[in-house]
Amino acid sequence: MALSKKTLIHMYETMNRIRLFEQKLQEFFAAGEIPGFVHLYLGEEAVATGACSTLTDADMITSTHRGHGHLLAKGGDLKLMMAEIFGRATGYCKGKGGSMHIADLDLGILGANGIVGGGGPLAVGAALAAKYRKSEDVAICFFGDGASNQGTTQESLNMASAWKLPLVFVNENNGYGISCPQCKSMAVVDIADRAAAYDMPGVVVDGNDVLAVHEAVEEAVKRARRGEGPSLIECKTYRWRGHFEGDACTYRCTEELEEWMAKDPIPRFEAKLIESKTLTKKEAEKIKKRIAKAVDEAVDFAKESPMPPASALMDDVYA
Amino acid sequence: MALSKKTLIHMYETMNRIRLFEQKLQEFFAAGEIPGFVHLYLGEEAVATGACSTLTDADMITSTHRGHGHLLAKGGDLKLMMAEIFGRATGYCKGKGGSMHIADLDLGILGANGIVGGGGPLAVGAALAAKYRKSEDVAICFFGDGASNQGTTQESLNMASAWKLPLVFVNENNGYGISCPQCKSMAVVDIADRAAAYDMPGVVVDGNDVLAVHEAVEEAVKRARRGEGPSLIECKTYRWRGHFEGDACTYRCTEELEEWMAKDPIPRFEAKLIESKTLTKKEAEKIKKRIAKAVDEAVDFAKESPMPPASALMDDVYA
Amino acid sequence: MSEKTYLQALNEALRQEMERDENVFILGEDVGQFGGCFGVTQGLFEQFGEDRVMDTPITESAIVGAATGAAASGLRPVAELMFVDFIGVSMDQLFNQAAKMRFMFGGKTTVPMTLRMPQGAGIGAAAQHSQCLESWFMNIPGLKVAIPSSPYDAKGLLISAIRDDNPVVFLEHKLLYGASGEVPDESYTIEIGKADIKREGGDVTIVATAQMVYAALEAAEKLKADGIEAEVVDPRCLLPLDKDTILESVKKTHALVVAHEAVQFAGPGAEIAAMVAEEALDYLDAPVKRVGAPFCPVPFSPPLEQFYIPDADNIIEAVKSLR
Amino acid sequence: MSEKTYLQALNEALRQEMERDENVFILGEDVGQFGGCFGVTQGLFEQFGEDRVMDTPITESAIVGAATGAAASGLRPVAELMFVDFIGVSMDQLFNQAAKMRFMFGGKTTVPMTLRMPQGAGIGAAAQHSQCLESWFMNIPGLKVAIPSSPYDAKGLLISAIRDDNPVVFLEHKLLYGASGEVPDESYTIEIGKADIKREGGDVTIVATAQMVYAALEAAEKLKADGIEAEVVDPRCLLPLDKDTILESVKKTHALVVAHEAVQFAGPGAEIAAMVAEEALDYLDAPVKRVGAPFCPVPFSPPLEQFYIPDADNIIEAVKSLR
Ligand SMILES: Cc1ncc(C[n+]2csc(CCOP(=O)(O)OP(=O)(O)O)c2C)c(N)n1
Ligand SMILES: Cc1ncc(C[n+]2csc(CCOP(=O)(O)OP(=O)(O)O)c2C)c(N)n1
Ligand SMILES: [Mg+2]
Ligand SMILES: [Mg+2]
Repeated sequence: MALSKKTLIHMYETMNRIRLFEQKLQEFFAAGEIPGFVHLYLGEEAVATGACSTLTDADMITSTHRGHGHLLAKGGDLKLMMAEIFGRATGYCKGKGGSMHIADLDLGILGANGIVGGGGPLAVGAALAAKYRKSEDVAICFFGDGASNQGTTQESLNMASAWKLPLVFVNENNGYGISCPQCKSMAVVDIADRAAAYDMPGVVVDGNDVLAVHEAVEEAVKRARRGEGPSLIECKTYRWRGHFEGDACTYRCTEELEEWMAKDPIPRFEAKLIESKTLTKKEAEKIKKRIAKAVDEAVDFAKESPMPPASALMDDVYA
Repeated sequence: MALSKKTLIHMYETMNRIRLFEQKLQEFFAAGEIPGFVHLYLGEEAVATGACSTLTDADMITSTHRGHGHLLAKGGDLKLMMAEIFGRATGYCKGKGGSMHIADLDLGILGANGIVGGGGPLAVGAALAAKYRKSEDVAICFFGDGASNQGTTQESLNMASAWKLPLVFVNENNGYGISCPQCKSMAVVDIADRAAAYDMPGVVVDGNDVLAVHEAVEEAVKRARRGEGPSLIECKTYRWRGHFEGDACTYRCTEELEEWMAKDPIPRFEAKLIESKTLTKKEAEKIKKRIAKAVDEAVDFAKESPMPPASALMDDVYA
Repeated sequence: MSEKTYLQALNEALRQEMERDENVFILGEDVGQFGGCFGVTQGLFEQFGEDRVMDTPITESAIVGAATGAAASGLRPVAELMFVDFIGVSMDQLFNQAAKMRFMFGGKTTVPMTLRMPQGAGIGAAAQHSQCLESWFMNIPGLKVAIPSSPYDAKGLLISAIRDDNPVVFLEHKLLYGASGEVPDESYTIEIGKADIKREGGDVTIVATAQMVYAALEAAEKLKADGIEAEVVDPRCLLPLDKDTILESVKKTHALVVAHEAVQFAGPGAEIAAMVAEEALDYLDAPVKRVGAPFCPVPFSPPLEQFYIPDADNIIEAVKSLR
Repeated sequence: MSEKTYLQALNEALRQEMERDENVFILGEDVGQFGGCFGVTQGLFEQFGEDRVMDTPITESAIVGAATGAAASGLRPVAELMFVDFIGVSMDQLFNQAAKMRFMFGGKTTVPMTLRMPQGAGIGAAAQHSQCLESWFMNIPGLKVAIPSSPYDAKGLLISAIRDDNPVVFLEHKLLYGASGEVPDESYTIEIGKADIKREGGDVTIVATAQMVYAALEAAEKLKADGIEAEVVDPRCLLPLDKDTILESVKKTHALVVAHEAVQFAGPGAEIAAMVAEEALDYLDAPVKRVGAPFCPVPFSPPLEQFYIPDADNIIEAVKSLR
């Protein structure tokens, strides 16, 4: 592990932050306190964490409908996120966006997105802006296995490679687009193989190994910063929950789920950290407790916050 | 040459039919007698001819804005085409479609198309219908190098392969999308390489060699008829004229054009036929004369035909 | 005849048409074993198998285009977009291909396809999953547009849409899936382009669509207390639009309110109001009034969303403003 | 001040804005050395280089989305679609992303991008290259829509569009590129959302857009012979729509004809007619009249196409029918 202790601990914290944040969402959704759709990232924490650990605040990301993990990994504020998902006026989007539309431009978060494949072209724009300004900033586009078929995604891969943009496509292959298994939506097994169609590097990594993700994305990010163009990193992972909360998930078998839950990225990383003496079991518990408390505070913040007033409806339609 | 003499002669006739038909269009467009846009296929005759020579009337094709060659190769009627391009009531579309929208469902022609990449999804539908009916019919989707980047094309490649549809994608790589050279619109050199992204065979052929095109497409068509799914055949070729008539074509150099004109597919094929004693020089001249006459008759037919009456405007909006 | 939900009525229409005609098939995202995001295709995969109930990749252009191409090849596809909001990635195949094909080809083909799409706000799904986009579809020659409000209308219109030789955009309001009403068990059709008077009244005409029909009926009941008898006209289809029924009603009541959930500015009510101002101006005793959503994207937070969606009170207010 | 064509005016606007602000850049198909399909970007590639005048692949979603993403990142892209008809493959990036981003993000971003698109029939380009789609764009909260008729308006509005912090859909009628008029050499802006009265008159208000402004002016000249003085109002922008100027004119003339080339049914004139029927009904002495294209795709054959396109005679007929 060539990474600094600080970075490693930060990654560990991030994964736990996502985990605990989302478990809270699961709880409050079940209790009927969260409106709309909630797509949980539980089980996939290593992807966002590993990928975003290679970025600075000036780097941009585009996210998806399953965006909480990306946003938190990019530095998103727990309270502002929680308040937004609860539909409060104090949330990131003043309650107007909800789970699928959280953004924080100051942190380089160009938004979650309710449209599958919607983020690709926007990421191309962000990377284009970075190149236009002759900066060394890069962008990451997160997208799912389902999204990889969408024409907008493929156009983005092409434009990014034709223009050698500083853009890293991070595919989160969790095996399903809602109920549709990957094998039904495409004939290829490795989405990374599609990189060749655009003459860019394509790499498959274990998406439940945060260090493997970090390493692969780091290389792609460096390449992008050097002006050598985009890459495609496919992270094989799995979502533990249904597509959205409320999905009974009858299209998957329990064995498959159990198999993947056994590959839980957090204990795996934790064990490595403990083994390498980067962290003690006790420190780990302390970190988790601290995060759990922060998440609880975020919930309190959200619940104590007012709903947006009717008078705010027409704000921010135009600049 | 394992092909029958009849087939070979028919291919030779087809190429000449396209050539002479289009030269006539060029002439009449210059004279201001043809309205709208005309995209000529001159120089690319071997692609449509080779590809369509593998099909029956029950097989379907989708065409492009540069469609005259495809339509004629699929059996399109000279008179009805000419009349349509002249905007006459007797044309294929009663004068309502023009060059970019000619169709003949009885011949399996699902239309030229004014939208780049527009034909892909339609071809998927035609192939799906063939499969649904458990027939052995196939479909061919013609598309350009520029069109290969369009999201609709890539979605079509994916859906066809995910569903193992009897569909052959015939890419006409003439090196340019209007003024944009291939190297500026994509990073790959061979569009056939994109087939791997959909786990289908991808083949590059000399698009100015009608027999090479025939052979490659024939294999793909047979594969499709056997239910083994789609293929992508890339035919490298070149358009002699500007993108549309009127384009001064300043973005290409004369040498490039001359180089390709030297590879004119018709004399090349003719020489082979003569060499193999399938055809004599004299027979060749006779064929050309016969076709020239037919083309002239088509012009006469078009010119003598009435324009559509205003009263026809609202016909055929609805069935 | 028995009590069914709007969702059951749609499901029954699909089932009966698939039993009747083997050329009818379904394609869309998660329409198979999953039964569709809202459950409309439940049980059809089990009954008809994967050849006739096809799960697609998440590629809406390919879905709409495949349906169009298959329709031009003689089949009768019923395609589903999970939300109408996703039409943006596939609009070309609908408006430049499916809708224009017959005309461009000089009548050489028919395109008997149906495109089902859930519309509307009310479930906290936010700006990209809550829209009503019918005014776009109305502006596309070659399409037909159905927008049923009742379970009865939903079944009859869907059967008609499937049998129609033109591309029909079939808009279902997601809040209506649970609405129930009497629906015959047997197959029946409702003419596409024929309005239905959901309530008779002589004082004001309220033209309302989809779930706003219920808001209009609620408003009408309340207005009755004030001695105002409203006539509620449900066009049921927006293209073709049943001008005659609307005009006849306005000529009787001399007042018009148009209510829909779509954004008011340049929304579907604009055409209805304009048409009446052209063809029955002299009958109007008061200005035309439109009730529609304000000019902003659909907000996420439930109280804002509720405020955003037009309701019976807005309609009542509009009617009263005419006096 | 000198005589320039509409095309030259647009070109000058682009050049001056690119000189003024290095964040302004152009992207689109064949906009570089080729100068754009209709020539609007001619010479800009030579002056500003390929980093600021970017030829794109034929992928309109990526074009509109890249412009949106770059705009949200602080640049000021001017994207071109070769024909408005191609919006169907890229509508999502325009209506679900660019238009809604600011609202959905709670005001956390601006999207200062301009999307230029030629519209209209008249060159025999047939059904997929001749449409007028402005009514779709009017129905999208978050967008602005400019539709200039004169060279002067074209330059001033394009400069304003580029400087605007919102996504602006900029519709150019391809038949107008050759139209000429006085255009100041220096940079100037025209407020987006401000109508212009192209001709004053007291007997009837004709609201007309794009090349129909010229048809309206021609009609007005002919009507003068019959003693009818028409006022021609050019909204110049459809979103926001300058209701006040239109209403003021109607309150003066007591009669309204709306003329546009777009399909009449559910077209842009529907909103204008409906708005007047709502807000100035009592001022109308006659029914509102709309002049728009018939409800069919644009036909190819020139005589049919000419018959299809509304003209001065149609406007005159509409005005006379009011009496
Ligand atoms: C254009 C579009 N089509 C369909 C949907 C509905 N939808 C939301 S998420 C989803 C599945 C996405 O699958 P994938 O990309 O693999 O992401 P995952 O949910 O597995 O993280 C679908 C079909 C959508 N939001 N947008
Ligand atoms: C969606 C769409 N975008 C752009 C165009 C304008 N256009 C027409 S043909 C063409 C170039 C197509 O290039 P290619 O696919 O290589 O075909 P070729 O013309 O070379 O035969 C373009 C950009 C269009 N018709 N449709
Ligand atoms: Mg997935
Ligand atoms: Mg080409």
